Amino acid sequence: MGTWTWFHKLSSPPHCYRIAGQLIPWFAIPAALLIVAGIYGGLVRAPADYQQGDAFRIIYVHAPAAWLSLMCYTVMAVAAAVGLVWRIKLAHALAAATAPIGASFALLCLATGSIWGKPMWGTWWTWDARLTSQLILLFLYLGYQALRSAYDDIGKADRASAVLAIVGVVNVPIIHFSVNWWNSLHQGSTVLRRGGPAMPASMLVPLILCFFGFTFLYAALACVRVRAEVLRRERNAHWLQDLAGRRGRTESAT
Amino acid sequence: MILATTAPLRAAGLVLRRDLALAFRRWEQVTHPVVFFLMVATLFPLALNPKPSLLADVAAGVVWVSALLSSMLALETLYRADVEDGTLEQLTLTGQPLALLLLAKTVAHWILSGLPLVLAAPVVAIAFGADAAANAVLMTAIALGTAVLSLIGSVGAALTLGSRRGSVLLSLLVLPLIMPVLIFGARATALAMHGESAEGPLWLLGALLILALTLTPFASAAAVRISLE
Amino acid sequence: MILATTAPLRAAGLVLRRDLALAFRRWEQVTHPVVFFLMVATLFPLALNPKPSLLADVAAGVVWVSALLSSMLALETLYRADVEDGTLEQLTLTGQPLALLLLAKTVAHWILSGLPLVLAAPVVAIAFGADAAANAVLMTAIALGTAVLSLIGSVGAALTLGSRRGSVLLSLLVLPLIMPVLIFGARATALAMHGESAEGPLWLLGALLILALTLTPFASAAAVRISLE
Amino acid sequence: MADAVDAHLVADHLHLWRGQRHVLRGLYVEARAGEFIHLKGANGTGKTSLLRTLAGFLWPEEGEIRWCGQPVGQDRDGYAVAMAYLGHENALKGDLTALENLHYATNLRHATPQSAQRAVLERLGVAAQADLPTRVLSAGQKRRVAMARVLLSRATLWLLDEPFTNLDTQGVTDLAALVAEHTRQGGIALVTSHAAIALAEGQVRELVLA
Amino acid sequence: MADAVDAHLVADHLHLWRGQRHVLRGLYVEARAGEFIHLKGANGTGKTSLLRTLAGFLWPEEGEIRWCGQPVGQDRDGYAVAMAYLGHENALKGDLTALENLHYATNLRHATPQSAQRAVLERLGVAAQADLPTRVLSAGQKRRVAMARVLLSRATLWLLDEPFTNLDTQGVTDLAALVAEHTRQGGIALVTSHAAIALAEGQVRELVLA
Ligand code: HEM
Ligand SMILES: Nc1ncnc2c1ncn2[C@@H]1O[C@H](COP(=O)(O)OP(=O)(O)OP(=O)(O)O)[C@@H](O)[C@H]1O
Ligand SMILES: Nc1ncnc2c1ncn2[C@@H]1O[C@H](COP(=O)(O)OP(=O)(O)OP(=O)(O)O)[C@@H](O)[C@H]1O
Ligand SMILES: [Mg+2]
Ligand SMILES: [Mg+2]
Repeated sequence: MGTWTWFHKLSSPPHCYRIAGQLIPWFAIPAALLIVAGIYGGLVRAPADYQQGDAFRIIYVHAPAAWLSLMCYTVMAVAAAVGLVWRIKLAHALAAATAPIGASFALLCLATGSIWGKPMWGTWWTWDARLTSQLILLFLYLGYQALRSAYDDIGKADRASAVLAIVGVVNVPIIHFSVNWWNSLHQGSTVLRRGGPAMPASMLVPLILCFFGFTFLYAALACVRVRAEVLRRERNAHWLQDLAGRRGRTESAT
Repeated sequence: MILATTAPLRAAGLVLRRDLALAFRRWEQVTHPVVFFLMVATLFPLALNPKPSLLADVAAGVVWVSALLSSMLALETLYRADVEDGTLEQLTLTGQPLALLLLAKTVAHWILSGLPLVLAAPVVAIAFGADAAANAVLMTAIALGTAVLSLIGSVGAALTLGSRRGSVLLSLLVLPLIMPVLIFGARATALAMHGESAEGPLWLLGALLILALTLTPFASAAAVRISLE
Repeated sequence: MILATTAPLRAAGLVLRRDLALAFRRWEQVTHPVVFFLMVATLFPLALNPKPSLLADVAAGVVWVSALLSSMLALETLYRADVEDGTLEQLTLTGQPLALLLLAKTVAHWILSGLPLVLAAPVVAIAFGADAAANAVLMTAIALGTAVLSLIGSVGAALTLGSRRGSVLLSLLVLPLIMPVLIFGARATALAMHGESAEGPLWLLGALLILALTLTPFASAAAVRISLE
Repeated sequence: MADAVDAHLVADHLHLWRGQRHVLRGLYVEARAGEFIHLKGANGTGKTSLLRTLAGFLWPEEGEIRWCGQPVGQDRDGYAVAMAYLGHENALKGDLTALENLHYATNLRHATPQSAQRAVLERLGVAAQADLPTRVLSAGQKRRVAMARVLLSRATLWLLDEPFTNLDTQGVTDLAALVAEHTRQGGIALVTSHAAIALAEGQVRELVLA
Repeated sequence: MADAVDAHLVADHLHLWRGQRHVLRGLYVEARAGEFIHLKGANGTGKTSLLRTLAGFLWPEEGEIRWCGQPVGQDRDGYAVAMAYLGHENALKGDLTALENLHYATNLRHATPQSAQRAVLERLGVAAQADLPTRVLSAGQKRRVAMARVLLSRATLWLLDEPFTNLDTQGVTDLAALVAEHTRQGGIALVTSHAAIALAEGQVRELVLA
């Protein structure tokens, strides 16, 4: 019972708006530090690859973006499920806030992959299983957003898109394992594989730094977008008018 | 409290029979999915350079893409008419498990749009110069694949009910979700055409079907309730 | 007798603007035909054996079939909504030439469903490994081809208004009529990809467009009047 | 309504079949400028069929419709402009606001300033909903917006199929008065309605189909 | 209506928003076995919204609906079976005949012999149309067939949204009498209608939304 009151307090819109605002710097600053460190380590400190030369360095954007695009979808689906089952609006807000971020990561992965593919495979694009399934992940995100925008009522959009997100989550493992299931042109798992990463530490450490940097970046962006979502949903609510009134008064006082 | 005295399974049978009766009332339309399938399949040779070897190479792909598109096109009408005339509203008020009634509607959809393709697919494959030995596998795969599609599509169709632009939005939602069906299905067909064992992908298709059977009816029911709000 | 004081061309402009305004009221939906096009194009490589050489061979075919299907799917909504809410009835009672008003609706349909494909087609062609030099021809051909399709499709859409099963019946009517478009279009594209002159088929496509422009609006008007009975 | 003075509608011995059913059997209706005709009749007696025939959507098997002495087939566009038809459907686009709906509908016939459109919405009691997408309006509010289109059409002949459906009691009285005003100014109105139309004796002529 | 005696519906301080509009503001409605409630109110005051909330299609932001003392969420199926809802749409398949429509609709709840279905159609004055596809029926005839479904539902609680639309005068009287009979036998009816319901004093309770 005690945890429940705590839970509901946290998920109340004014509380959540405030907490999300306070969290932003705690995510944004580590994100900046980690990404800078990772990029420095990756572009300057890591040795050039014996096969690929310097071209491989794009991995420091490519792989984290790819992982994050998958993680975002999972987060979105879990949040949507929570929102649907317990009727928690905040969870829906988180799902809605995550979708465009995840879509951006998917797009970034596709773009960097293409740029990498040109020197490596001599083509911008091939129809190989992993590449195609990543493209389809982008389509899933687009479908989710299209469905949301087809509804005028936020509550309905939340619940309908939640069903879609949950049904679509089966594709995440398919994308991840596609390289193992179909022999493809794309690199097999090099980091998350049985028997440990197949990469020297000087290459691996920056990659891990970048990954956590991207994760914090996602968290910071999600906080910003959740705040915007809360504002959109609660535009008639009293606490907002109170908040705006207080701001207005302090502003006019100064 | 009085409860519905009709057993749930009997109710589902009634829904299934109603949908079939409605379809056969305009029986020419029962043939539409097949004819659409045959036509899309016909378009390709027209658009391609008709080298026989090329056609045989693309046979599996063309059969699968045409079958999925044809079955998907028919999806749009799965619930829309029922919403517009208020029948779906009444279905939710029968006191019967909604997921079961919707499953019955989906089965009707598959009988009308998937089953005919099972029979038509070998014809197209042979016309494209593919080896007839692969037909058994092709038919099994198409049967399983269209069934999964009907189930997943039923969720998509229910989700798009609340919005106006049906068919295009529906494809946007459904196509990414049925990608695995396409991959396994085409793979099974290709393997069989090359005389290899297609068991692996067929089992995977079967697994997908069981997964879809257990999950999608509930998702559809939830989506229908949302759309009626 | 008083006559309508609005000039016919102004009236057509009004209808065109209304349809565009309606589409952009839900502007994300404006992107649906393109996305559908890209998705169908994506399905093929999944279903085919992804040998690069094979893909390049089928590029022209896939682009054309996907473009026609995408544009055709959007056709279904051309008149249906207007019939259901009674707007089409009112259009026939404005005292303006009905053929002109329907042409305006068809032009709106092309702007929304054909024009975006003109821009998206080269992207798909390149992703399939086709030669970028053919792009100018491809874009011209797709522009002409989708315009003819919109015009012919408008007749088909008007003819199927009276029946319930829209999309499938519509495809059955329209597909055979647009076969020439597909043949000439794919041929022009293939010629250009092989570095040869594509002028012949392009002129033929242009001729088809002029023919369609002069005939189909009247056919559509007649079909609409019949459907309202 | 420039030359509404000699407005004159004759439906001359119409025979209409719907499927197996001979719905109109040699019906003769005549309406002169200034007449308000209330079409009555039990369910299924053919009121809707008659209005749709007069509007030109259905073609009678026999008989002829004449507008100002001329068969309507001879000048279809002229007849269309002289007529406003309100069917069971409201002909509103749910995604457009009430005002936009009026804009696109009325300007197809005659240029109509927005102020006039607002004034009519005001008069019909839906001024507050003028800028809402019509999809969110209630059933009665939609009917009122649809009626605004008829008022703005500058047509002489009004064919209204159950215009009072879904209207509240005040709405019914107001609308009846509006139609009566139209006929007093030389217009013609044919209105189906199952309820009695509450207007002074002699203002409305009843025509009962059976 | 086995245990309709203790039938009892309470809508407890409902708050419902539709878009920007606060339609129901703490509405309290109570209906006991035997009550015939006539919901009135100008256009757009929320009658349809109230009925759809009671039927379980809309979820109120606040407040609760109780059926026989229990919140309806607890036994959704039981509540659904106790209730019959007639919306603006008739829920008829145009390609099926009136009888087939009734067959598929009513047997989903309780096995109903065809003779009973014919008898109800007879009673509602559409026996002649029993074997026609409903698409060819007139507006009022369709409404009658839809009402037959309600009569055959064996439900205690009837939620009827403007059931009199398109009915002719005789039809309105007959239907009102049928609903009154249902309530006399222990049923409950909530009926929206803009027109007055012509029944003896005290048989109908009016509830006006504003
Ligand atoms: C458009 C083209 C590309 C796309 C869409 C793409 C997609 C992906 C995806 C989805 C992942 C994450 C998979 C997972 O771990 O579940 C990934 C990881 C990776 N990609 Fe790519 N990729 C592309 C091109 C390339 C190229 C050209 C290379 C280099 C030859 C490359 C090398 C890698 C590496 C090394 C990883 C990390 C592998 C691991 O440990 O999982 N990618 N890519
Ligand atoms: N195809 C058909 N086959 C048989 N009967 C038909 C067909 N089409 C219409 N009818 C019948 O024609 C009659 C005319 O219907 P109409 O809609 O004109 O009646 P109405 O007077 O407007 O009735 P209401 O008051 O109910 O609106 C109805 O009895 C209907 O059943
Ligand atoms: N999304 C929305 N935004 C703003 N207002 C809305 C929205 N949806 C509904 N409304 C308003 O809610 C009100 C309730 O409509 P409802 O259909 O319940 O009324 P009603 O009492 O049934 O009216 P009628 O007698 O006309 O049928 C209407 O005034 C309508 O304009
Ligand atoms: Mg009628
Ligand atoms: Mg209402």
